[in-house]
Amino acid sequence: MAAESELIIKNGVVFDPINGVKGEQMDLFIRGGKIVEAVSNPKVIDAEGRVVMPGGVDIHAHIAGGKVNSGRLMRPEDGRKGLVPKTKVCRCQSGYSVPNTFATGYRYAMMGYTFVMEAAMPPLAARHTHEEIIDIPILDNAAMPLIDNNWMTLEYIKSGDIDLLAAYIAWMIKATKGYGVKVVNPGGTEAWAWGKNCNLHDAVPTFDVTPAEIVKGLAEATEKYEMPHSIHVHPNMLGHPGNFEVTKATYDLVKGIRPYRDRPTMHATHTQFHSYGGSTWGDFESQAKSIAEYINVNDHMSIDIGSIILGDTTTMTADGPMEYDLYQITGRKWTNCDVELETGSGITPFLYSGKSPVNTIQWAIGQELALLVKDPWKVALTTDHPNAGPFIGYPIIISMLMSKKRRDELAAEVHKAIYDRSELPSIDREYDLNEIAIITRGMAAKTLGLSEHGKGHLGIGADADIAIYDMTPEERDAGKIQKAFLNTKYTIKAGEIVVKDGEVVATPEGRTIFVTPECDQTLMDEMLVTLEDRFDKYYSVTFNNYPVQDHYLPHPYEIKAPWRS
Amino acid sequence: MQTITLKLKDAIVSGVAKVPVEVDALTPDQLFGKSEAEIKAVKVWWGNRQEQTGDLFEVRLAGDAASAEDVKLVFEGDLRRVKRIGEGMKVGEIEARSDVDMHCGAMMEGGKLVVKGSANCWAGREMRGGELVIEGDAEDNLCAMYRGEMTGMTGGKVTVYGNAGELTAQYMAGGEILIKGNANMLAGLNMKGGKITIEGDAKWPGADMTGGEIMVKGATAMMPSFKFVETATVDGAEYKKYLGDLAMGERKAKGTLYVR
Amino acid sequence: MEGISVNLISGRTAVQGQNLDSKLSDEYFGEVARCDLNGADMEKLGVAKDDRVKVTTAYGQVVVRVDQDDGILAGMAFIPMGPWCNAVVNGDTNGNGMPSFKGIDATVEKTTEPILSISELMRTYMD
Amino acid sequence: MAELTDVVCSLCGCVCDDIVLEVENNEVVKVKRGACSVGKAKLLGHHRIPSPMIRENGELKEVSYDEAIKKAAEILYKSRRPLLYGWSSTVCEADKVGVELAEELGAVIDNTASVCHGPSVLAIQDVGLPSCTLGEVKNRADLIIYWGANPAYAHANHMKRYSYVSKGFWTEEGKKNKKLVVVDPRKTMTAKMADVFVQIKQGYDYPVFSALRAILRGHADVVPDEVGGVPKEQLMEIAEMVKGAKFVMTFFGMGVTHTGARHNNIVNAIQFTRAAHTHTKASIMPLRGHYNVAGINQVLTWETGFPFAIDMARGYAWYNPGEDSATDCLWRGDCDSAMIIASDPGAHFPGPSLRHMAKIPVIQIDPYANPTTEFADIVIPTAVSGIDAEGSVYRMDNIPIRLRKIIDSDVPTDEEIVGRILTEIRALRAKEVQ
Repeated sequence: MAAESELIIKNGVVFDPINGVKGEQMDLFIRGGKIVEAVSNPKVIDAEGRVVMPGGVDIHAHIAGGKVNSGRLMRPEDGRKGLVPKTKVCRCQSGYSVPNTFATGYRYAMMGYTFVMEAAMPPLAARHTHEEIIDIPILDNAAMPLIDNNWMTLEYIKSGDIDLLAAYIAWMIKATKGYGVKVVNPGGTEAWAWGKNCNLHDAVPTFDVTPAEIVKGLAEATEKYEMPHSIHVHPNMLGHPGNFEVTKATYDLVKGIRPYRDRPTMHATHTQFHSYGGSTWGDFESQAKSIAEYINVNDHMSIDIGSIILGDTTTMTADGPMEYDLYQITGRKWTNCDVELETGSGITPFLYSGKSPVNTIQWAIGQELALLVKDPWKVALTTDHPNAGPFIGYPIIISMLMSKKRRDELAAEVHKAIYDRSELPSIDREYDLNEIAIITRGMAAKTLGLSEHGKGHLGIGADADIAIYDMTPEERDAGKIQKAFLNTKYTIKAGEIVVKDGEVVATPEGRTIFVTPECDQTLMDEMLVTLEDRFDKYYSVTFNNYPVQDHYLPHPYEIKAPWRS
Repeated sequence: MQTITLKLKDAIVSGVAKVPVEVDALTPDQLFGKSEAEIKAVKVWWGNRQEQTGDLFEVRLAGDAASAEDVKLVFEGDLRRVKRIGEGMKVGEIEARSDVDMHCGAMMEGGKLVVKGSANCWAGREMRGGELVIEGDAEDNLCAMYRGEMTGMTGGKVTVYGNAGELTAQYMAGGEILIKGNANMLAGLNMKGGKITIEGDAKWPGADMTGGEIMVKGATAMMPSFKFVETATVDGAEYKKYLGDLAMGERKAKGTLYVR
Repeated sequence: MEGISVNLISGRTAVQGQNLDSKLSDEYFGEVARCDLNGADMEKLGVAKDDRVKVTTAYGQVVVRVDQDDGILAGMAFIPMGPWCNAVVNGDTNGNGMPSFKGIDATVEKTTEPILSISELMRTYMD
Repeated sequence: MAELTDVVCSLCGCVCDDIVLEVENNEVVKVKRGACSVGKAKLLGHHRIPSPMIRENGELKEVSYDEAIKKAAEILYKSRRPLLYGWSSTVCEADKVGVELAEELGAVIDNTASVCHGPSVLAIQDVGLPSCTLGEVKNRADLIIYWGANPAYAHANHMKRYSYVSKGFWTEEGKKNKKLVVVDPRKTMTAKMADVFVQIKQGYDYPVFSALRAILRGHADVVPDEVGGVPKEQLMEIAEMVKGAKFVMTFFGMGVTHTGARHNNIVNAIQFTRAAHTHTKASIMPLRGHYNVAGINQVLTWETGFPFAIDMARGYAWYNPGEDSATDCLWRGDCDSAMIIASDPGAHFPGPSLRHMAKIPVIQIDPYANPTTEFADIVIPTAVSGIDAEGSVYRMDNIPIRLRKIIDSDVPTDEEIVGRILTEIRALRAKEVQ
């Protein structure tokens, strides 16, 4: 759109939690892609009392990169589920749990989302992640490099050189044009390169450090900078019965560490997979209550729920051993890719069935977490797309969180284990639209440190990313709520109408947001001596061919993270 | 009983390039109740353009039908580049009076489909029900799954009077297949249910099978990973009964293979 | 002239690779318009290195020079991947997308016919 | 005289990126380090097509780029089933425009994988691919298996950089503490280096893999004394080597994809790897041929959902190798024009398929004259990616590397040429709509 073109949205009922606006009828003024105080000669949209929210912000999804594409390549049977012909505006679409890049942009925009964080970028293949992000229309994106199983990290943790670790983190985030520090099964993924795994206090083979030491060290190194986001952690033992104790022990590791600003020191992701009780699949039960209580009494943590969508999906994670375990259970196709000196990944299809007691309890846990954590500013709505289910399932979860009636109806359809091995049926809480706006926008924008950069709110100067849902605030019918959140009346991205009446009408290119941690040069030079040696001896690409070239960020947005004085 | 005759015009296949016509829009259930003019107006794909059925086929109607069950489609002319004949058909009858191209009877759910000649690859792909008769040969991937799927044919009855190509009934889960001739490489690959009878010879039948039954009446080139169980007599004839495929591990090797 | 029946396979070679972008060169011609046979089979045919042989399959025939490679068993023939080998390969892929470039039933016989150049060979597809 | 370092080789799937060469007055004069004989030949350059050409009564006549591009657009625009084939010896930036062109035309788009490792992709779609990056092999692997592959010739740097001969963290002594197994019907250069050479009967890879799986899963008892020309003792020996190794790496080539059960050979090779994984760490990887055949598979997959052999006729991707792969379209005679880019079907397709290519209009986009040129009605020369053009390519292990531009040139790139054809076609469509 022309930089200065103007827009006014009249008569919307606005939910903008970051600015404390809880369903007020008010007008929004837009110029040059930003929210402004007034406009002179605008195009007018009459929202006619409909619900208006900032563009959705997804804190954790797997939408771009080698792992996602291996999932697509491995599953033509998923690809053919989502075939949509090209239109005058849109490219061709495919896929359900692993949609192609175009469908990913369109379908998020149709739900009113305008920012998505790619949750796991293998540094060596970072270029691939960025090449796919270029091909995701409409959305702004960022990606978090995996830095927790890297040999350099393990060596510095072992030697206790947190400053040098911080220098390595800075180099890695810059080299990958990344956003923050992603941690996935710390130590366990390196162990998986030998077909093994690690629990929180096991020693990593050869490197002789424990996952616990890795998490603590990475948190300390990260907080050396004014990083917008804390370390983003997928704890050890994902998906194992009884893992909730490991999960809480992991949370405890960063308790003492002081974040540079008012934000958590750890974001723990897809917590549903880490809230399991029992000791086997036989006595498997929900421990969501225990995890929620921890979050309620501690302020150094934030979580996203990773809620299950019943049905078939494609699981994918850098947690190689976990995917192998899953494939051992199902016997279905299994892809693995261990990445030299850094990380790994596994992919296998999975069917979450309401007939299975285990799947049913997993399904309940995600909702329990959202309902039992009292402060919505501590919890984000995710499905760990596509691991617990595809992102297009978000509206189903929203409708359940907002309607006890809907939950009871669905509970009656799934395995009865939900009544004796989860809390869900006994929870009466219903989310209101303000809370929904928090867990789908406000919380993610604040926790990622993006609200200062215009995301997740509608204050003056914010990005004009806006969702207008085809419902009034009074709507109570779960089915209608679900429908409204699946296809917006309007989605506006940077002031441009991209979705109208549930159809994509424009496909502007989004921006790639990246962080530049600013590290002292002498410290950096000392680290580089070791790093260049590792490249010479052990990497299969050269030091100079490794970093992501600027070419791969056609619309860059840089956030500087100075060293903390 | 209503008979709808669709004769492919010679001009369509007389060019240098034989661009396939795809007739998945032409099944008894979809054409039932339509007038001749309406049928001629039904859009079918010919390469990257949609054309009217009447522009590609000579259309004749005879008789009336009370329901789609009473509708019989007859395809005539040179059908070697006509794909998806009877794809997804639910009821009624289709007769194809020539060799036919790929995906004939794919995802068929019911009714009867008779091919008077040979069928190209993927005949009866992911078939769920109904009856498919191929009076000539069936080429490769007969009654197989779609790429990446782990379930192929789940129901229905298939008879091939000639030979079958490679990978017959991959991932078969149900239904019955009778091959009166030979079956090329890897018939019943990944089979988990249903029954395949091969009256001629077979090469490496039942590889990676975890269920279902294959009977070969001719000569068999065996896989090296099957376990001999016993000599059994089936309708008067003696067979060696094998269990497999042990390459899948003991727990999964629940397929039965009868060979001479 | 008596021929022998062989199992024909094809594959890459170093010199073939070096000339991927210069297939019209003499070096490529010399490398790829070639059939390797086991010494025993060469004796049977009464051919020596660089004699010409005609390779015939159900799908076509081609004349190439012969060379000895005892790394392949008697009863097999190897022609480097390229236009000459493809002159005798089946186009059918059995619904797989991949023609059988290896394991083709062929007969090899001594011949005095000339080896076609690339453009001569390609012309044979045009009439 | 300038020395360039970290130059990336654009020949085979190894994509060696540590090449040092000398450039003098805009020409590569010397390859000092890093490249194998095959890569060196490419970097030193070959004779290029000097000008665009259009065939008039049998003869190719030089024309302008505008004229050639206009004519190419007209041919493709009026086609009912145009085939857009190749895309492997160019960069992903060009491939992306190619996908857009296929969408605009409702064309069939396929790449050289369909006659190379297409069967490997089909196999991955059946059972997945337990694999790793090449550096993992370099640092950890102590048992290397080359099955139906001859890297000594086809990927000359492969063993040195990544596998049997390379030195890494747990393999500082190179091949000293490693074992090499080679399976091939021919005793190749690679086979001569092997600790164990298995001279398998051509076309019998499938049952041999099944026998190995049965042994690894504890059912040696049912395996006959000889399978596919391989004595049972040798199969038992290999199974023991697998069980005893810390990290088993299997590389396979076209000796497996071109033969017998084709893609099911690969399914079984992967099943063998899965069985090995129950005893130790095991990975497997196809030895990809062209330097960016993996890249076009990646681009097609993230843009359309499917890796190759795609028919865009209905405005979305219908994926079916064997139906919409290039060799089949030509052999069946069902495509009515062909645009060949960055590949050479004239040299690498079976004769029966070429007979149809001779009958239809053919557009060739390539830096070099080759057998395909003999069929071409329009020839459009382009820059050589990795020499006078830069861009993304994906190594055989799907690691993305950016090719460098090492000499200046005014020859348009593949991306520019395909983009200009797309623009022409959109103009033709706009005209028709009016």
